This record gives sequence, structure tokens and C-alpha cells, in this order.
Amino acid sequence: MRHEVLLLAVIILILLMEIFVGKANRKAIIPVSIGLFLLSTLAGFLPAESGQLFGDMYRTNGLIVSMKNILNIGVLIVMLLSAEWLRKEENLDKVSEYYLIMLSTLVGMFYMISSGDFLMFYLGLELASIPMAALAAYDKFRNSSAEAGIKFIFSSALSSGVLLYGLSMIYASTGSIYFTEVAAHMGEQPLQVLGFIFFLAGMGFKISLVPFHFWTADVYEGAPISVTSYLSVISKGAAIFIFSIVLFSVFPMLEPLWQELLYVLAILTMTLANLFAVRQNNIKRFLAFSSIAQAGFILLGIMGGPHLGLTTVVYFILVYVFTNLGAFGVAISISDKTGKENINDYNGLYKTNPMLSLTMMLALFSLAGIPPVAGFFGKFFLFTSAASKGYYILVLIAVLNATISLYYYLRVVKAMFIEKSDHPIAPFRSSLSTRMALALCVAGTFAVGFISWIYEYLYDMTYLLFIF
Amino acid sequence: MSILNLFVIVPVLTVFAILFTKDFKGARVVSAIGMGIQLLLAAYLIFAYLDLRAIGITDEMVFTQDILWFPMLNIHYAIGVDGIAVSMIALTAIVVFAGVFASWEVDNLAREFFISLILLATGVFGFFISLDLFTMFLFYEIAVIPMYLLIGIWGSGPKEYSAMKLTLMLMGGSALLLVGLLGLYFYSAPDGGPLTFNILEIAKVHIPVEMQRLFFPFLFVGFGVLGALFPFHTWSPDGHASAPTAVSMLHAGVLMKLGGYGCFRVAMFLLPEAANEMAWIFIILTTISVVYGAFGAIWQKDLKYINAYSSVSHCGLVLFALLMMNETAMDGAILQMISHGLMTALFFALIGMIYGRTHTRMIDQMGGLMKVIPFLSVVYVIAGLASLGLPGLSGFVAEMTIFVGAFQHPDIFHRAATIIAISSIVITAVYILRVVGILLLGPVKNTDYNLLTDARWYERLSTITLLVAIAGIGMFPFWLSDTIMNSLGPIVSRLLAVV
Amino acid sequence: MDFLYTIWIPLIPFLLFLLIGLTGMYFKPIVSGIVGTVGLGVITLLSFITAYQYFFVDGMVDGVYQKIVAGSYTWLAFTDTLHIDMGVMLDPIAVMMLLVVSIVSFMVHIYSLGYMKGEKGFSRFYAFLSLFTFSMLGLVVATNIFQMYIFWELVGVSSFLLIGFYYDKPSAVAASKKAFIVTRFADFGFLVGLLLLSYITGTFDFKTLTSPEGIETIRGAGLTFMGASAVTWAMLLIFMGGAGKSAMFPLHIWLPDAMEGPTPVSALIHAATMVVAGVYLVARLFPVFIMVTPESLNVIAYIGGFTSLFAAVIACTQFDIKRVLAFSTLSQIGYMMLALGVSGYGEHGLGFTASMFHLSTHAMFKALLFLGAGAIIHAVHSNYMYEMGGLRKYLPITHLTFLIACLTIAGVPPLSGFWSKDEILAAAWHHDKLLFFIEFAVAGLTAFYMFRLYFSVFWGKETHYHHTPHESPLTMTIPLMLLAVASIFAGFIPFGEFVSSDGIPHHGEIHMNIAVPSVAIGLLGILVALLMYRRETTVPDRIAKALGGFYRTVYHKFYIDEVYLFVTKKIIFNLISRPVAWFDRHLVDGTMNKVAWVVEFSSYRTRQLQSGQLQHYAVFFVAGVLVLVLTFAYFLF
Amino acid sequence: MHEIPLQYILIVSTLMFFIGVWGFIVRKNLITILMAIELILNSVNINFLAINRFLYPHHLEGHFFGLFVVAIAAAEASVAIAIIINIYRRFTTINVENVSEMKH
Repeated sequence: MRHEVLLLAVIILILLMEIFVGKANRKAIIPVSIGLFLLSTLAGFLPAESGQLFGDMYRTNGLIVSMKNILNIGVLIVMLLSAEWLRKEENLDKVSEYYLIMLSTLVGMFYMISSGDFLMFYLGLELASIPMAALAAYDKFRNSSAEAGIKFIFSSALSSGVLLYGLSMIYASTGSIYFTEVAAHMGEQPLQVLGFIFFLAGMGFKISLVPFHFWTADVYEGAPISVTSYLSVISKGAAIFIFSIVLFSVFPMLEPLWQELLYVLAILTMTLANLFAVRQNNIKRFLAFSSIAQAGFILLGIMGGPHLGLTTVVYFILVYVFTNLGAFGVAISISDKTGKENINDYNGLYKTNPMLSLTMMLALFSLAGIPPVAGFFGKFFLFTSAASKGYYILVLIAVLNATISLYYYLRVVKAMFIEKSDHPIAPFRSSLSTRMALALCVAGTFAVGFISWIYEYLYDMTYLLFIF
Repeated sequence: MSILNLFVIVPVLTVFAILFTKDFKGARVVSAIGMGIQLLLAAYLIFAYLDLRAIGITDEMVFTQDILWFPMLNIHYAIGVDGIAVSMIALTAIVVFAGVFASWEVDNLAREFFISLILLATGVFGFFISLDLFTMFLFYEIAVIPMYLLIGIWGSGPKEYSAMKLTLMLMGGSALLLVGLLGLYFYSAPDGGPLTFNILEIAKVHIPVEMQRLFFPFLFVGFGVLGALFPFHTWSPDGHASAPTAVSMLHAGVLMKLGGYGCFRVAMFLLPEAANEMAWIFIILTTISVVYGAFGAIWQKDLKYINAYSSVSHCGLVLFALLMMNETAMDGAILQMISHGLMTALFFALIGMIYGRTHTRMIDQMGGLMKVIPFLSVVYVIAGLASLGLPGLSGFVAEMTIFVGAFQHPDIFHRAATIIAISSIVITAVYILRVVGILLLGPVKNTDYNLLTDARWYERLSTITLLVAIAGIGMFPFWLSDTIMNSLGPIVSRLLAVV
Repeated sequence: MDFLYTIWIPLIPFLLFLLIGLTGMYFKPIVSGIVGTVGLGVITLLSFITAYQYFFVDGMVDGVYQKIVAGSYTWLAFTDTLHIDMGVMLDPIAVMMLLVVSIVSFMVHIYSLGYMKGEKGFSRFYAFLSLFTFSMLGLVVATNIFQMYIFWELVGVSSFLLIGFYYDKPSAVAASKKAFIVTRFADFGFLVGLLLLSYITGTFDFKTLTSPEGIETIRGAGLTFMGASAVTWAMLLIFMGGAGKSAMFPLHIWLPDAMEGPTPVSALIHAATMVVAGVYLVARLFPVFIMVTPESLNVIAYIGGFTSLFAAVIACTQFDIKRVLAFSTLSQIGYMMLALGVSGYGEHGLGFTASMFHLSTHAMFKALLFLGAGAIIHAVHSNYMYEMGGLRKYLPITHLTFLIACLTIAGVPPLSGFWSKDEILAAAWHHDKLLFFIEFAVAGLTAFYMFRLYFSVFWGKETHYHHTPHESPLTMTIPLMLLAVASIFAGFIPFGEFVSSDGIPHHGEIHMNIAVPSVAIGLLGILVALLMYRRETTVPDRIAKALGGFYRTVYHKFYIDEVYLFVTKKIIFNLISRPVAWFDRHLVDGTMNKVAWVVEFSSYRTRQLQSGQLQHYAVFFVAGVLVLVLTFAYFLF
Repeated sequence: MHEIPLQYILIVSTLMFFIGVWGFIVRKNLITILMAIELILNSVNINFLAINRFLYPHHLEGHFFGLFVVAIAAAEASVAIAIIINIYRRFTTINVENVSEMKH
């Protein structure tokens, strides 16, 4: 509960600031709110005991806490990255809105993660997605932003409708909406399976699995880039957390079935996403598809079963937070300075902005799973957990896909390091907050891989959680 | 704290040192010093190793160290060497050292160049010292990836294309590899003990034969791609042609050896039954690549292509010998790796130096270089003689050991294959002499070549280092051969135990 | 007293090679020349000591010349039984070869001091000479077949280097390349053969191989391949190596071109020593040949016989004096091979002795001929006899020595050539009449073409030279004289007492019934040559016209070179290598690129799905749900 | 009087659901699409309520769920309409087919 409470406190404080801070020094809101959030993040790391509330509508434990902490870190980085963008004139009057909406979605995710029944889950889900549409449409003077907003809200409405329909079926067949009871009554009945499939589709939208992913690219491209980063890392991460928790705690009976389904979805997602990504030129779109492909890889992890699988997934999300935000961070600071968002604008970037290029390269290598950065470990463990169930063919397909993905990641590296450009992006010095964020990302990218006790800790958490 | 750690630590430190250098002069000096230290370390390692053996330590691996890294997956940072690894490390140290001097004149982004070069070297060293498949794979990929930048940035010709092709093909190889490794991992404890990546541990258990059949091709081909196994060799000509000198040296000289080394240290050693069953397929493939590479080389006009194809042929010989599965042939395979590593590194170094002077690699545009740059030409001739197996140089020793070993097979198939493979020495002679004749001998074709200057001191240093090694092995092969032979015992016995 | 010091015989030239090769450029050229020559002198001395000690002191144990291993250490161990040793083994033929090689080499070293004077690369020349000497001596004293193979390769390379000594002369480069590749091809056979042999016997060691029990094991090996026993194949393949080095018939093409090298080199390598290595190899393994696979000896005999005839015929039509000598070398080596082929063992080992005998005498007079030719070329700066004539008054010493050599090779008693050739003919007579008559004819031809050469160079028409030829300096004439002496008296050595197939001395006697006719036909040949070339006549041209096509064919050496050219250029280059290169670029590599292309294309297609229409996305969404439902239905029912 | 059996109600709700989906896919006006979504959500509500009422009368989860869904639907509609207004400002149309600047 601590995370939610603290977060609400932060939200209220920001609201108060919004009310009382005058036009003159609105800039001050930015550092203050970042500071506040930093505090709540740090507080999140204090030891917490596991337990449940509201008659098991809300539950928390070590694993969930660490999930929330991961999300907190991610949001912190995003806030740092977006600071520079918020300082711009056109955004200055709606700074706090940005924070409010974003943090409220975060609250929604927290509730979603700790939900113990489907009602809480649904509330969290919607709280996490409806404001997101507003965020996507944040740039109200840009067509694409509005388009992104509308596409997001409608698709998410449709998906949540389908999901709800599935829930109603499950409710019909089990007579309860509490995870524990549902799990107890879960069987192989067609109605339940049908409900589960609808549920899966709904989650598939959130995690943007092929073929439920089509909104992703457009929304990512249309939304303001820092929002995109938030979408692609935080909300996706949260969705994956709850998805895997539900799979393991609510639908263990259906495991053989959803193994099959995930098998198909994983192959579809990885392959198609790669094919989509190969020739993208807009960096946001490119990262959108890369993140879809990553989702496909994550499914492999989930298939590894509660212990190995869940641990690996959480671990991978942690890695993914640092890496993907690193990539986005570079894109953000470049787009803030120059407004350029195309890959071939990056030609010759290394000559002018070496540090940014190196950060980008590290992030991309990590996404591609190249050692010594953390992505390698993440990917390796994902494949390991899939192989632990004997899905060698799937692993092979996945690894070959990883090779393809390497191709388009290298395209960016090539642009930055190899291509020559007549008018490259001029050298610039990004703001302190951005540099802090990027430093954080780089540090994370290296540390998470080599420091093995992180993985160990998560493993212990999951182990405590699922002893059966 | 085993001495072996230094082989990873020193390069990393060198990289950091380079980060603090001002210009390319500093960078190259620092990296020269670092790799010099590495060379001395390697020399020391050899003697330390021989001492250990001399005082009768018979462990399969020595200088071992084992740190638990990821407890729940039982992943260790486990290192250790036997005679084979030691000799491969020595080879690497020599080639890298020579490579640094061969790229003395790089001034475009020199620091980045040396950093990537030494990162690559780190990967290679790490690969050779690892006993744990995970760390081995880690270092393997570390070694492969800097290649992209090295070729892409400092290369020549269609460099982006070649770099991308090379990287993707090698990564595709490592994809197969990964599957194989995971397979090994999950069958490493059939009786429900803790799973392990440790080679020596896995070597103790018996993996079910059908699983071996499943994973052996993955592992062998996965490593084989790097070992330029036909038909997965096509990255090599383009890659080498576009790569800058030092990179070609390292790549053909050392990186391709990772393939051969992995093939026997992992694929064959850990999956003996499958190795024995499937050997014939790969024997056919490798025999093809031995002859095929040699024939391919005859027609080429670009020096680097010629050498790339000859590398295909020679590396094919390595895999060929490994698959012969007897002590002598395998000994020959290792010798061939080392000797080819040195020879081809020397070749690429020379080609780079010649290219740096004449600005062309097309042999038909050059001629009579012997008159204008005698030193380089003479070294080139010697390298050529080494590669066509002149006694007294390393090539002969390796090839003869392979042939004698391979010929000890009782059945006609192996010996027929051997005879075909032997025929390559004639073809080799043809293309080597063709190049020497056109390139070095005869009248000076292009008059303004008369102004060319002969090798500078660093070029001489780099070539002579390699030359000494080649001649040393060629004249006193028995030390090396015995060292390797002694370490081959367990591997071969394991391979032969199952037939 | 032991023979350990003999290991210095090969070692010294090696050290010389390193010394001259690495430091030569820092001194005046002549220094390297002197150093090399002195070194060779020492070696010659050592070999004489060895010979004396072997033949008269230690060599003989209860009436048999032993194979004595003076020293040996393991160079490279393959298995417990198979290992390459480097060592020195002395037996009669080895000691004999030691003498021959060191003497001729010494002569050539002295001679070159004058001949190569002022050449650029003088010290390089001496370095290479030392390298060659080292390799040749190492080959001679080899204790095992693999050591022999090693030095075999080394002599090949040094001959390559020396033929291509004038490396800026394209013809020389081509010749050296040709020589190397052809012999390399033969060595391929040698290698396979020795692998096969070692596989059968499990040893490389000559001593074991040729010892009775060794022979027994070989006989024991019953495996056969394509009719013949594996041993026969092995021995024939090994002989293929020998045929390559000794330029036997199909593999002879490199030798005439090898004359591109400096003349002293031709004298040393391509007349006296290296080219007889093949004969030496067969002699080395003679017991195996004779006792296990006598049939392969027949092959050898016929190849030798054919080559000698073939080469002799060609020699009659050539005008380049060095080429004439080259073909005569072919034909003489043919003699030696044939002698080995027709030889028996022990009591009937006449051919073996004869062959070795002829080998050593031939070394002397052929070296003499070449050095003489060198002196001539040195004087008139041309190789072609039609640019020469009447040289006898300009080059008295050369003329005299050359005449002696010609008489020797023509087999005029009592010169050395007579004795050895007589024994060969005798052996041939006892074994196979056909071969005998071939050789008999060749004897005549030999006399004819040698004197054709002699007359048209030293007599014949009076050519006027733009600068008068002058006799060569002493450094060149002294070796000529020494060799002349050698070729006169070498014949009187009772060779059978020392060298025989089984090491037991046999007393050789002169066979009148064969000697008389052979001398007669020799003289006849000389007579014909005298009539045709003593004075300038039109007879030769008329005969040539009369023979027409045949003459042209012979003149073009039966077009063998063209055949080879066809095979290499057309077949290997155009029909194999080029397609391979194409295949690799377009098919193998093409497939890889095609894969990339497919990915690109399908990516292009896939991206069209992303239409930007919200409702299409919805359709996909719903379709996806349906697909999942169907999948599940499929798995369920 | 005897009450309507569950099946009928479920049939109605199912029909509503698919009508909603159909409408979402075919109608071009954004507002109408929004209405289609409402149809979907309401069909779900009917499900929950009916099932709760008929099968599990002793608990009230279904009813609560229905209530919350209604509330959330309202929130969703409000945000959606806000964005639609913005769309109208920018594109001067609320035809969904014109709102497709980003593709491929």
C-alpha cells in the first residue's frame, strides 16, 4: 500500500502547486515534482511486509513491491528526460497536468499489479489507460498527437470491452471474481477457456502482441516522444507484470493451453514485428516495433513457468527499462534540440555528439542482446527459461529473430558511426536532467547484467510467492 | 586469483588507458604497451604451464578458478587452461601484438579503432580461458561484435555491406550455437543434480544419444560458421576484403580459430556419440571446402580474396582433421590452427602494407615489387612458402601431422577423403606461385612504383614477430606438438570410448 | 671411432645459408662467395674423411657394409611408432652420394666465383647455393623416408629459387614456377605413397623398412586396391615422386626450361645432383622394390628406357646448347633408372651397382659439360650453336675439357663413361633384350648429338664475333680441369667392391661381348657427327627437310609442353577454378544475399498491413481473437 | 408469471456485443463508434447482472462490477469526446477514415 499512498500524496502536492504557484515561476514545478517523486521512489525501497487488504482485493508481497520499484525507477527516468521538453514555452502552462496524468496512470498500474480480484484489476487497468489517451493527445496543436489520442482511446476501449466480456464469461463459469476462488474453480470447460482467450486478447492489446498491436506504432509515433517512452516502457512493463501474475496465479489449470497460445503468439509477434521494423525510418516508429518484438521475446520467458519464467520476465523488464529508456533518452534529447526524429538525420552523429551516440549504441546493443551489456543476460535467461520447457524450436526461431533484429539495430549504429553527412546534427550539450537520466540508464545497463544478486533477489521473491 | 584473469584484465585496463589518451600517437603507444604486456604474459604462461606439467600435475585443466556467478542457474565464471588453450592464447597474443603495429598509421578515429581492436582481443582471450559455456559464449559474442564497427568504419570497398553480412552470418551462427548450448545445459544433469554449464562437469555425464543427435549439428555448424565451413564461408571473402589490415589479421588469424576450437572443445568433446555418428557428413563438407577454397583462390585477382579463399581451404583442413578423431590428426588440427593463424596474419599484414604503398590490391596491376620493396617481397615469399607447406616453416608441420593422422584410419572412406585433401597442396602451390610470380617477380610494371619505400620499423617489427613464430614452429615443432598431444589425451579417449 | 662428426656435413651449409642470407647484404659480395666456397671445401674434406673411414675402417662388419646411423633425434612424433627423426645414416650409396654432391658443389662454388662475378645478387646466389647443398646433403643422409621427403621439398624449393634467380626475367620466372609445380605434383604422389607405406608398415625408418623382418611385415600386408597390392601402389606412387625430380618421361617437361637458371646452377642441380635424387630414392628402397613388388621395377625400367630414347632423339634436334645438355641429362638418368629396373638382388645386383656407378661418373662429366657450356656462353654471350663455331682457338682449355667430356659420355674407353655404361648394358642384356637394344641405340644417338654439339661449337663455320671471345678466368677453368681429370679416371674405381644392392662386395668384370659393339656404335655416332658438322655443310638441313613433319615434331619436343599448357590453362583454370569462383560468388553467396532480399521484400509487404485506418486495426484485433478461439478449438476437439 | 430464462438475456447481451463490434468496425463517424463501444460495455453489464442474479444470487460481485463498468464507461466517453473535439478542431471532420495521417 505504501507506494500507492505516497504516490497519491505526491499527486495531491503537485495539484496544490498547480493551484498556488503563479505564472511567474511555473518552471519551479518541474524540479519540485521530480524531487517529490524521487522521495517516494526511495521510500519504496524500504522493507515492506507482504499481506492483503479489502478482503483480498488488494495484495502485496516482495515480488510486487520490487515490480513497483522497477516501475518507479522507470518513471523517474522518464520525468528526468521530459523535464527539458516541459520547459518549452508551449508546454509550460500545462506542466502539472502532464505530471498529474502520468502519475495517476502510474497509480492505476500499481493497483492493477497488486490487484487480488478482477474488479480491482479492471479499475487499475482503466485508470492506467484512459488518462494515457489524454497524455498521447497532449500536444493539442499537432494533428498526429490528436490522432494518436483517438486511436489509443478507441482501441483500448474495444480491447477492454473484449476483456470484460471474457471476464463475464469467467465469472459465469466460476461464480467469483477473486483470483484465488477463480483459480480454485478454473477447469477446462469451453466457457472458461473462451473467457480466458478474450482476456488474453485484451491483455494482448496492452502488451501489444501481434495481431493486437496495430495501434502501437501510430500512437507511439503521434504521441509526444517522452510520452512514447512512458508508453513503451512503463505501461507495457506493468501490463506484462500483471499478465504473468494472472497467468500463474489464476490460470495455472489452463497452463497447457496458454502455453500453446503463447507459442503461436510469440512466433507471430517476434517475426512480424521484426518485419515491420526492418525498414522504418522514424526513430519513434522504429522503437515502437522493436518494443513489440521485445514483447514477443518476453513471452518466451513467461512460458518458462512460475519460478524461472516469472523471475526472468521481471528481470528482463528491469533491463528493458534501462535500455529502452536509454535509447529513448537519446532520441528525446535530440528531438528536443533539433526536432529531428528520423534515423537518417542521425548520420554522422558520432562526429558531433560522441557521448549521445555511444549511449545510443549501448542501448541498442543491449536491446539486441549483445554482451557485455545487460540485454545479453536478459535475453539469454529468457531463452533459457523457454528451453527449460523443451521448446528448442521456438528458441531457435527466437534467436534467429534476434539476429534479424540485430540488423535493424545496426542500421542505426551505422547511421551514427559510419555514414557521412553534409549537415549533421550540430554539437549540443543536453540539459543536466537529461544527462543524469542517461547516466542512470548507462549505469543500469552495465550493472544489472554483471551484478547477479539482483536476479537472485527477484528469484527468491518469486520463489516465496509460488510454492507449489 | 589465477594468472589467467590477467588476460582479460590487462586488455580492459588498456582500453581504459586509451580513453585517457590525447591523440592517435598516445593511443597506439598505449595499446602497443598493453599488448606487449599481454605477449609477455603469454610467454610466462607457457613456461608456467610447462613447469606445472614438469612437476607431474596431470589435471586436465590448470590455473583453474571458479567463481559462482548466477547461483540459481548455476552459472559460473570458471577459467582454466590446458596445453591447447595455452598455445591458442600464445597465438592470439602474438597476432594481436603484430596487429597493433600493423595498424600503426591509423589516424582516423585512432582511439576508437584501438579500443575496438582490443575489445575484440579481450573477447578472444576470454573465450580461450573459459571453462563455463556461458562465459565462453559471452566472450564469443564480445569478440564478434566489434568486428562490425571495425570493418564498417575503417574498412574499404563495400564496407557497410561486408560488415553487415559478416556480422549477421556470424550472429546467425551463434544463434544455432545458443540453442545447442541450452540443450547441453538442460541435459547436463540427467540424474536430477544441479544443471551446469561447466565443460568438465558436462563431460562427466552421458547425454542421451538422440539428444546428442539433435544438438550436435547446432553446435558444430554454429562454430563451423566462424570456422568458414562450406557452405557458410561466404562472409569470409567479403569481410576480409573490406576489413582494415589489423582486423583481417585478427579475424583470419584468431577469430576463425574460435570456430575450430569450439568445434572440438564443445561440440565433439561433449557430444562424442553424435560426433562419431555424424562425422562423415562434415568430413564431406570439409573435404569440399579444402579443395574448393584452393580452387576458388586460383582465379581471384584481389590479394585479399586470394588469401580469404586460401583461409577457407586451410580452416577447412582444421575441421577436417578434427573430424578424423585421432590424437595425431587432432594434434595436427591444433597445429594447423596456430600455423594458419600466424601465416594468414602475416599475409594480411603484408597485403595491407603493399596496399598502403600501391593503393591497389589487384595483382594484375602490380608486378616486379621484388625490385622496389625487397623486404616486404621477401617476407611475402616466405609466407607463401609457409602456406604451401615448405618444410622448416610451420605450415608443413601442421599439414603433415594432419595427413599422417588422417591416414591412420583403417576404412577407405577416410583415406580417400584424406587423399583428396592432400591434393590441395598442389593447388595451393599453384595459386601461391601464381601470385608470387605476377606480383613480386618479373619486371616492374608501373614505373612510379620505383619511388616506393620499403618497410618502416614498425612494419618490420610486426612482420618479423610473426615470421619468427612461423619459423620457430617449423624448425622445432616437437615442443608445441608434445604440449598439445599431452592435453589431447582425455578428449580423444572420450571420443574413442564410445565407438 | 664413431661418425658423429658427419652431422656437420649437412649442418655447415645450413649455417652458411643463414649467415650469408641474413648478413650477406652488409658485406662486399665477394666475401659471401669466399665464405661459401671455403665452407664447401671443408664439407668436401669431411666427406672424403667419412668415405675413407666408412669404406676402409668401420663400415664393413663381417663382410657386409652396414647401415650406420651416425646420429638421430626425434624431430616430430606422430605416434609411438611413427615419428620423423632428423639424423645421419651412412651406407655405401649415401657415402658415395656425399662425395659426389660435395665435390660437384665445391667445383660449382669455385666456378661461380668467376662466372657470377659482378652479377647483382651475388651473395644471394651463394646463399641459395648453400641452401641447396644443405638440402641435398640432408636428403642423402636421411635416416627415414619422411626426412627424405622433407629435404626433397627443400631441394625443390632451392631449385625453384635458383632457376628464378634472374627474377626480373619473365621466362626465368615462368620456368621456376613450372619446375616447382610439376615436381610438386609428383611429390603429391610421393607423399601419398609414403603415407600408404607407413600405414602398412607402421614405420618411416629406412633401416627397419629394408631389413628382412621389415620386408616380411610388408609382404604380410595383404590389402589390395584395384588389382595390384597396396604395396605396389605405394611403391609406384613413391616412384612417381622420384620420376618428378628425375624428370622421367611424362614429368620431364620442367627440366629443359630449368636451363633458364644460371649455368652453374644447371650444372649442380639440373645435371649432377638433384635430378638424380629420384634414382637415389629408388635405390634407397631397392630391397623393398625387388623383394615385394618386382613388377613395379619393370615399370621403372621401361619408363627409364623410354625416357632415355625419347630425350636422346630430341637432343639431336635442339640448337640451344644448354637444352641439348638438358635432354642428354634426361637420357642419362633414363639409363640409371633402367639399370635399377633391370637389376636383381645380391649376386645379380649388377644393375644396381651399374646405376650408382653411372650416377657418379655422369655427375662428373655432365657437370663438366655444363660448366664448359657455361664458359662458352660466358665467352660468346649466346646459347645458340648456330651463333658459334671455330671456338677452339679462342678457348683452348674449355675446348680440351669439353672434348674429354664428350668422349666420356660417348662411352669411349677407357674414360669413365665407358665402364658405367657398359655395366648398364650388360645388366639390361641379362634382363630384357628389348631394353638392351633401346639402350644400345641410345648409346649411338648420345655420341652423335654430343659431337654434333662439339663440332658445331668448336669447329664448323668461322663466325665473326663483335668482340673476340677470350678464355675464362682461372676460377672457372680450374674446376673444368679438375672435373676433366675426375671424368677420365673415375672409371677405374672398382665400384662393385663398394656399392652393391645388399652391401656385400661383388667383383665387377668387363663384358667384352657387350663392350665392343657399344663402343663401335659410339664411334659410329661420332663419325656421323664428324661428317655432318665438322665443316659447314647443308647435309643437316637436307636431312631435316627429308624428315619433314617428324623432324618438326621432335624439334617441338613432341608437343608435350603444349599438352600440359592445355591441361593447366584450359582445364584447371577455365574449367574448374573459374566455375568454382563463379559458383561461390553467385550461388553460395547469392543464396545468402537472397535470404536478405526475401526479408526485405516481406518486410515491405508486411508494412502495407499498417494502413493507418483505425477500423482495419479493429478488424485485425477481432480476427486475432477468432484465430485464437479456432486454435483452441482445434486443440480441444 | 414466470421470469425470462437466463439464456434469452444472454442471447440479447451477446447480440449487443457483436452489434457493438460490428458498429465499431463499419461506422465512420467517431461519435457513432463511441456509441458502439457503449453497446459493448453494456452487453458486458447485462452479462454480469444477469449471471449474478440467476446463478449466484447470494453474492453481489456482478452488480458491483456492473456499476463500476458504467462509471468507467462514462469516464472513457468523456475523455474520448474531449479528444474528438480536438480532432474536429485539427481535421475539421470526425470521419474516422480521414484520421489516418500515420501509416506503414
